[in-house]
Amino acid sequence: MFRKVLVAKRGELALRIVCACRELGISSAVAHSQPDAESLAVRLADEAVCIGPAASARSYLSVSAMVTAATMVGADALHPGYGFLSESVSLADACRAAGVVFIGPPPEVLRLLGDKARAREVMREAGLPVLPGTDSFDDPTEGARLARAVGVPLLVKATSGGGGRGLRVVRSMAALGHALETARGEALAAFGDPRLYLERYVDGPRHIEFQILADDTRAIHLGERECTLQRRHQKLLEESPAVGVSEALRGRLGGLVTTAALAAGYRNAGTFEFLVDQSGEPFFIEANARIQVEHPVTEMVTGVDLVKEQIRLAAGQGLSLQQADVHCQGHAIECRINAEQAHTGRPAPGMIRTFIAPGGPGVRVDSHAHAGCMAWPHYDALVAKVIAHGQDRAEAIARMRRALEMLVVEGIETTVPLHLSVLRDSDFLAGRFTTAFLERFCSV
Amino acid sequence: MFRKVLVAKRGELALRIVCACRELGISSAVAHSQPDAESLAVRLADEAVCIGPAASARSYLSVSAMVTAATMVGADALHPGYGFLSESVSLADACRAAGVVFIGPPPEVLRLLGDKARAREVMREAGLPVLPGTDSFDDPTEGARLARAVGVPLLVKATSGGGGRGLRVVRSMAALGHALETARGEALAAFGDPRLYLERYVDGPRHIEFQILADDTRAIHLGERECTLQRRHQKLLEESPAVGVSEALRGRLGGLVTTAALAAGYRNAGTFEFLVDQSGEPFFIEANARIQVEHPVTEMVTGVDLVKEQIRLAAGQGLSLQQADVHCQGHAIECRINAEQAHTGRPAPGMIRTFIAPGGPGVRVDSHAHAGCMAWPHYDALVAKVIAHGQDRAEAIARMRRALEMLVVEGIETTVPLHLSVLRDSDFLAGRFTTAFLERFCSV
Amino acid sequence: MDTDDIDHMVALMERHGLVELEWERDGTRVRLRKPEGAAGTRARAADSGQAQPERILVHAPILGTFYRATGPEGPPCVSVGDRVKRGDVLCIIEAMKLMNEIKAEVDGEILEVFVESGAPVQFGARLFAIRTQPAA
Amino acid sequence: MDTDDIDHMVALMERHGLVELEWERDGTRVRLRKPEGAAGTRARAADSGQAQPERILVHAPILGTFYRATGPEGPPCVSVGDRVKRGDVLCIIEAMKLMNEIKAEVDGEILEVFVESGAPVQFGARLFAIRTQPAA
Repeated sequence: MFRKVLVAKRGELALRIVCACRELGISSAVAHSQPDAESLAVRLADEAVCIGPAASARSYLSVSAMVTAATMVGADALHPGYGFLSESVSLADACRAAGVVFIGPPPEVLRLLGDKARAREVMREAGLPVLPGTDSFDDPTEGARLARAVGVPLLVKATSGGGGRGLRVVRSMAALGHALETARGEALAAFGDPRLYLERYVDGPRHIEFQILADDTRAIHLGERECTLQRRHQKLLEESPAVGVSEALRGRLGGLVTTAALAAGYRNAGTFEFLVDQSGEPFFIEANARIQVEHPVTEMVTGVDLVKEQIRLAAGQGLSLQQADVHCQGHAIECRINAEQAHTGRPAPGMIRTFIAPGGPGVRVDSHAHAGCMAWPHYDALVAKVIAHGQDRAEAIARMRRALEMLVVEGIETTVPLHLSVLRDSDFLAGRFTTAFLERFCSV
Repeated sequence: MFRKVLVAKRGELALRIVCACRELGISSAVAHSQPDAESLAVRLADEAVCIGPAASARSYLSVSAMVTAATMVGADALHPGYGFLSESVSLADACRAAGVVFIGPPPEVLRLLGDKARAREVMREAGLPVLPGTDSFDDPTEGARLARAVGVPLLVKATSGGGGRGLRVVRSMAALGHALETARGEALAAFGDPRLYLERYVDGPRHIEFQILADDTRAIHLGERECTLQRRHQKLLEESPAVGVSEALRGRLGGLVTTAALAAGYRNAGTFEFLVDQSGEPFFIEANARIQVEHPVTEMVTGVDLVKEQIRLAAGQGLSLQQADVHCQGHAIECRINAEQAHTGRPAPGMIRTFIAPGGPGVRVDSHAHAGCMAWPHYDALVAKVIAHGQDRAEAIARMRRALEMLVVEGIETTVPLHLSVLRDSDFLAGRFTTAFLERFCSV
Repeated sequence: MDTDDIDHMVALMERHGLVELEWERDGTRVRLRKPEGAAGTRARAADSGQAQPERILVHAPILGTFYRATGPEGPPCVSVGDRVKRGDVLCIIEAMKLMNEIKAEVDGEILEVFVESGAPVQFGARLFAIRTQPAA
Repeated sequence: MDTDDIDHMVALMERHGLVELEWERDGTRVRLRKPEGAAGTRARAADSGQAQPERILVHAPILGTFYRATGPEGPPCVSVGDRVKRGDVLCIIEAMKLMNEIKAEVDGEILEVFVESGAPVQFGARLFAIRTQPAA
């Protein structure tokens, strides 16, 4: 097992990784930017190292800074969290060169999955249902040509994309040119890679994803998560199990994703995302080679500690459980509490004057917030993740409602009022929603 | 179902009851003393009513104030929590007279179980193994006479006792007189009832207790809790399942307690306490007719919300589950975080400057504490309950350790350092301990 | 403005030997001045003359239902303008069918009655304002 | 109202031998006065005169390993007492085998070197103190 892990991540997930390290008896060192020097993760980790200024490009997105920090503190492994460099081939390569274990899949897999268009092709060959689409292209003119075969409505997506950036829905060929141009600019700015690809657009879909774990010889899945509730392609509320997934569909897709993962040489934890169209047909869209923000809902229903599993797998230990050991108990929901105006989504950074997390049965709060801390404007708006588990969906919803009603955050605006509206909505309660659902609660 | 519940309790359990009410769609009104006017329970409940000054005798221990408060706010039920009036026959009687449902067993059962000596007799008749002992007596001279039949070592216990008050170990007949006098004084002061009884003293025992739930026709048990780690008869760390209880013993005792509970006309939630001697023989000592401080460990392993069950049962709904539905998953541990000097147990009330609760998988924190709140000297020292759940005892311990290491409490001293010492002790890790175990960590 | 603040400022003046202190914030302005000769001597403003009448509040010593009269048909025990003596019954608070007489603890005149008869009162609720009438 | 502020102001008055101090900011106004006779007891001469050389700190602009020389065998780029000009190389910070030259941003004299050659430095660590030499 590792002796020391560099935590190459900030916020609630940095704390989450520190938790896992401590439970495994591993020392943790948090790499942090200057404004994060006072953060809870820095305070509670065994060690901390300041790697750069507020700007992510010179701190959390700097491969050189991360690898130097890992070497400097004598870490034998690095956990990249999600976002930032979590799926960076350069970081995985640099770690390998420096003799530091990158806690995630090998660089080859990151390279494959990072090219969303190629990944889709590989997964199609491995037996997953995929949407009609194109290869990657750099030149918008080439994109316009390829678009004719796909037809509208279509989706313009960034080859190295994620988090909704570089993503455009195109409903008429007339709008295609502008969409290609803006998506290209966004992709270049966000990922340093201007390449795009096109995909058939599914109207009114649900968004589900399967959690997998893989060692050198086996892959298992831990059921799916429903991530349909999104605002501008940012997930806001996730649950497990998904409302619309039958036991039969779960078994079929679970089997397909584990087979595909093995075929692609996948290792460690990962997520396979699907759109489910209105007839219930699932289509693979992408695989995420990292721990996800919403991993706690899977932890709550399965009892499996995904971050500890990631570390164990990276250390060369085989999977600690078989597919038959995975039992999903009850229902879990996660609400992302962002420093945002609830109904517009406008960022609302500032000083958190009061932060009192709810307790009681079936409630988990993953957060780096506390009274007197800052929600910085430099980084994403996530302040806390509240996760509620119940014996069934109704209990989980009731529990989440009371947890949010009893969460005290003062000093900044948050998404709590939006979540409470959703949790009382009759369509949500009945499980009737698509990715467009949140629009009715949001004004821009 | 009830419309409104009066919460006749303060601190973390008041919040816990508010949680349960909200999940059931019931309005909650917290009855509070003057210094508790700013408490979190008051802030987060639907309503609050100030019932008296700091002194418990005129607030939390006043039957008249509680029933008046219930009537005043229009509550149709009252939850007494633990401690204070939770097992008060007068309160249960007064509630009945006022048409308010007392959430707990009927007054007749409280009366029976409140008389510890009589309860022991009834339970012996119902088939439970009990220790040799005496009936209640008021007169110390009578006590001295009865003691001869029991022999030393023996235990002097308060008939209406609880929480270690009015309790004395007597190892020689010469010490008996003094022990009877002081126990009598303490019992009178603490419970308004000077009566005592005697019981054979078991050297180096373990302390376990079974959680039961009963409706009008059925009783089930939810496994046991290990409560052996005590300081001056105050539990500090509890776990479930108990280390020394085999599946066979669990089945046998579980069957016996449910039979005995039905025989005694027990209703609602309750706890049957046993001493297990060094040969593994269990002896019933008393039944507690209330929710216990340590109920969360049972909730963590069974997934059953005990406080919601209490409310449902009191509302006349039958048990929501069968014995066969109860599955204990993994292992849970609770550490009581008290405002005390860790190794002496001396109370350390004061202002809590910082309070940051740990999150992450398998950790629950039930607390009314927050930055800027007071740990009052008027009431018990409990500031927070940290509960950790893992797939086995080793994971639960590792998780508890990291949870306590990542709990930030500033401004007051707490029992955290004591717990961390225990959680690293090789005898504790091996499950080798008796009720005397904590002595080695404590200095007075 | 809070009396404590003034006490506090005077203590500061004494500590530092000031003869004048002026302080203003959020529309509040305070100016304190001591006689020049008084600096550092800890001189205190002498009480001028005798004790003044004081407005005191009577709070509910228990929670329950407030009644202004001792019986259902009776007149109020006290009304605004009434003179009361220490020990006079001011009102009744009923809790669990027990009628608790609430008595005056000072001599004085009833200035205000804050609660309607028949209304529930929490512990500590304001019931009456009394202007004290010192025996002197 | 903050006691510390007043204490602080009185200390200022004493240091400078003031008998009166008035201070106003953001709607807060404070005025303090001492008896006339108290002046001068602790008065100190105020410095006056021209712009002074300034002590500035050079911080690590990246994290990595600090080297005082540009090559393994070379002499230190700078030592205490050396005069440097803006743009002179002060040291090297190595990160991932890249040698980053850290240059002076002012003219001045090296007062202090805080880090041993070969030691790791975090982002923002203090490397040097320089006394500026204004062109004037």
